[in-house]
Amino acid sequence: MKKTKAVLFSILIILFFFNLSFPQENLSPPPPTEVRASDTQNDNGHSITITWKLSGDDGAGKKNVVAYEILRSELPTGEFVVRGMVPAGNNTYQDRGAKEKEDKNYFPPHKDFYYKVRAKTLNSYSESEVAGPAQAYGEWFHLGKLPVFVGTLAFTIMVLAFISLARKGKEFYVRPLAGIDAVDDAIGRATEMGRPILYILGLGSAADIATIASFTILNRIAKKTAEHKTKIIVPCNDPIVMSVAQETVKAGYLDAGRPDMYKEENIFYLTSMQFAYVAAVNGIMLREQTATNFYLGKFYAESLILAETGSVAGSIQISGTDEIAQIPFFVAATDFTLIGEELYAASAYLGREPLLLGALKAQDLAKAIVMISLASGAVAASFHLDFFLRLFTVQM
Amino acid sequence: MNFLEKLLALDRRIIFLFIAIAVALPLFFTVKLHIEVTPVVRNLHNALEALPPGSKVLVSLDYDPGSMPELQPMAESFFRYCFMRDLKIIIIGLWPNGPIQANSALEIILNEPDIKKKNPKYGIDYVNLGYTAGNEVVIERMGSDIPVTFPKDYSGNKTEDLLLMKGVKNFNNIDFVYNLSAGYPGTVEWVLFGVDPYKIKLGAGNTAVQAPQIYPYLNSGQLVGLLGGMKGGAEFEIATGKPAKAVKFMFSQSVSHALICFFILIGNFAYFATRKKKGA
Amino acid sequence: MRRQLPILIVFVSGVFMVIQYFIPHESFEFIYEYAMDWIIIIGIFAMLLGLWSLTRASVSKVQAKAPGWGFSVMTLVGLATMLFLGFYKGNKSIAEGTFFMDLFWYIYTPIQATMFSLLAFYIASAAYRSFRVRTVLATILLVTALIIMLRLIPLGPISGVNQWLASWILTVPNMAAKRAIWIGVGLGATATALKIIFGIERAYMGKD
Amino acid sequence: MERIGIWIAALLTLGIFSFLYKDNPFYKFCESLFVGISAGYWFVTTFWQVFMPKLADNLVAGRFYYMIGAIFGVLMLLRLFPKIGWLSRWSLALVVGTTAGLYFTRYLVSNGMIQVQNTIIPLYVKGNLSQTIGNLVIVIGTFSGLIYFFFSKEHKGTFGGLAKLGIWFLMLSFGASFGYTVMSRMSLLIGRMDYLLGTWLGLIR
Repeated sequence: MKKTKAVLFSILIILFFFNLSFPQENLSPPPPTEVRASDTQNDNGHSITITWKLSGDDGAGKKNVVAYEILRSELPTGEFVVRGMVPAGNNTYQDRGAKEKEDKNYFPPHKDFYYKVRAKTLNSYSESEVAGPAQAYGEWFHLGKLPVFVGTLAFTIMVLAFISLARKGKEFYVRPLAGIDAVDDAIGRATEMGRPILYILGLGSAADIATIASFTILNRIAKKTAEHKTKIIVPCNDPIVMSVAQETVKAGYLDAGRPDMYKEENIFYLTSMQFAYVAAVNGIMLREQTATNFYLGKFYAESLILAETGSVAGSIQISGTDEIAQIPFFVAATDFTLIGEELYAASAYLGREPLLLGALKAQDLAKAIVMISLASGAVAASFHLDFFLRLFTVQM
Repeated sequence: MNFLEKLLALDRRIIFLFIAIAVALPLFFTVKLHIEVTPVVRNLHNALEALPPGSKVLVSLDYDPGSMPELQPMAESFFRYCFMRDLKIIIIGLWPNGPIQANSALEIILNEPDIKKKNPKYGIDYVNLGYTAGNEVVIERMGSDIPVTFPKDYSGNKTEDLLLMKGVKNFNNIDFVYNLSAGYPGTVEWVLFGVDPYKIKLGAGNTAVQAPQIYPYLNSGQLVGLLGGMKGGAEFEIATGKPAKAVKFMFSQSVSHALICFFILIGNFAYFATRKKKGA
Repeated sequence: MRRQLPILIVFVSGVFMVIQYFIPHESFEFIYEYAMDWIIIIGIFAMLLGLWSLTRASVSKVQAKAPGWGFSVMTLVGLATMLFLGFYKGNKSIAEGTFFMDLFWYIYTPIQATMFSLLAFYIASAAYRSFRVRTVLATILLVTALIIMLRLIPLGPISGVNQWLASWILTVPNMAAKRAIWIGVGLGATATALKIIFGIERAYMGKD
Repeated sequence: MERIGIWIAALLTLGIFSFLYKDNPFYKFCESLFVGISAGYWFVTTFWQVFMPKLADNLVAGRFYYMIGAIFGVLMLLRLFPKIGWLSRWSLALVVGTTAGLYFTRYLVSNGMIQVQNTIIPLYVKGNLSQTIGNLVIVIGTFSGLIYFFFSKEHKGTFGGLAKLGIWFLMLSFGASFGYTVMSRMSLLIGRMDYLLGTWLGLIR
């Protein structure tokens, strides 16, 4: 069916030119009816939506309608120009344009427009009555995103509520996490061996959430290395990340009361290109004989190159990323891996700051809500009830 | 240290050596492996077979040298197929390197004896319109006007002057779109900005890493067919009856996969054997 | 000024970005587009910081005649060559066919492709080392990996069953686990974003 | 030129491969050259492809709101001067704040709501046993996986059992991804071998 439609469609294009010279009025299909033009909902204000009832020969009658053309004019009796075309069977069209005034395709808002729809067969056409006027205007709230709005509010309230509970001194329990317990041992090992610690923040930018979570962890680890008087090396692949890492490590040394031991040249930039960066880090691992390697942040294909080279050097390795595709390689090749969400939790675990632990509790509450919705939603869906599904459905 | 213990703590350089051999050696042989054509590749092939000779096929190469091993054989086999079937090829790239990759694939295909006999001509049988910046916006603009989006071809000729481009205004004049993709922008954008609004018929080849993300579009019918990784490329070559690079490379794949499986098995054998000894 | 203003900037810009998501109106769309461009522009300026750090580190290694200082010279030479070639002919310096692009094609590209291809070796050695039937978890890891890898090896009659099993694993239990990780990451990341916007997480700001 | 280029490319390829045996001067040479070339390449291309069109062209066209970005950019550079370096925090704050706000909704929607939406599926599909089983496995897997990520409760008893099931699912998924990725990694090596043996040495066609 689809195939025939496409073939007809391409023939139409060829015959289109013949059609102009041989109008055959007696063959024209019944025109589309009930044409309506109105502002497109939930948009920036540069589009009008046109709907119509299909021609009597589209899918029924002679079944020879192949497409609809949508025409626009600024006056009901003015010259109509073609704005677009849709294949037969469709009954809506969004006439869209650019929002920049200097753009050739600019669509002015708050201006009257008239539309008509033309039903086309291979060699004839018929036009609907004129619809309009309609104006395009921008909305101030996207109704399709209401579920997200509710989610945003609810989650924000949960996080703030738990944080204020924490401020009031409520203590929260969190279960032990293997990767976290290993951090202290790993730093201790480097101290015993008298070898440096390598900390890799990944390939993310300073604005990636995973990188920011990693900064907090770096801060805690820097404090511990300062206490142990162990050298920490942080090669970076983004200049802003480098700047932030310098501040973070410095703050860690301040917290430990040893600002004098901080050496800026140990937190440096190499290059922003993925594999050149990896080549250089590989070299650092083998030449500096790092005792402990941390890989925490955003990682891509390089994850396994780093982890295997580190294992050749005999380093203890602790990894963590929210990049799902790379977790398997970290799990296989490093000693401990913080999987996905555990990376975000790690900063709260290491610092034991009540405020950060509070946010962790809010995450757990949200997770419980998600799990309950999941389970009850699936049960409801088995009985063809889609209430839960609609709660989570976002229209873009 | 006895043999088993040595095996257990095998120097990884021995594994490296074996892998290198397992990949390199099969390249010297042409072995006809049995490769079954999966439905997703079969569907793509069927859709192409349904195109009458003279149909215009748009090929978008959206990758760079990093993905060459997987996608270049797909580009070559597709060009070969089009020339053999007399389908007209219009090449573009959403990645700056795409049109360059196309040229190096064409160089090889145009020198094959079967194709030489057909003697395809630039501007009549195939054109390379080059790269235009703008990612998915390029697809959107092509929907209204292809010659405006690509005013000149790769070598600087005016697009309007190319015989093949006469009468090609927008997607309505294109019979099939084939996209080779290694990420963004790529197949996802072609589906969202080409298939959905303009109802183009789309087939795609993807890197193996990328392919699982594309599967939902196959199930929903937005995508006609998909070649996933080197294996998909090999299946397409089998389907078209012209086994070439991908099929040849698949022999290396099979041998190296088998080698890794073998290593895992002997590693576990050594692990069990030494543990039993310790237990006793 | 030193501590409070940055926290305020974070709060205002963060809240704006959250709000604009819900407002389709073009006035917000314009500010959003500018903000995204500003971020890119800041990143470009920061590149100079990177070049400065790299150059300073290499130069001081050369000056101190530290071990391997000759290699630092190579880095500096590579960097200087690319910078010179990339600018000396204005915006035509990086067109196809220039010496700049030759260096890209014959030095940068092959090294990059080779570094990437090292993964073929490392994926084998990692599999050998860690896929042992030590624990239940390691066993699950091993067995699924084997099933998936065997799909590329002709096994006669078993192949059909294995193909089916491999694609079932990829589309069903694999999907379930990935969704759990995705949802967890989603909650963790949104909570972290909130902590940043409200100034609770501020280790990245450093201290005076 | 092309022949020389291929020779250089092939030798550099061997230089990187030599690292697999052990760290050596040949690798160090390739590595340090690579770092320098790549940093330069990245700077030059970003300058011509991003800086010029995004900033210079817009300023020339009189769109002065781009100056705001430039001012924050200059503030970033003040890090190089210790006394006024703290001003760079303003730029940093703008970058982090903006993207945190951006990621907040992005993660909430694509990682949270859409995934939940996709997982609310019927547990029983009439007359289709394989889909019924598939759906059941997906819901149970996602549910138990989430239990594993629960931080507030120790993994004991029934809860611990479910968490264990969750980690089994995770491991199964990791094994599958690992096995699946082998093909694309081997493809990369095949590509390099093809270059060395074919393009360079001409041993294979």
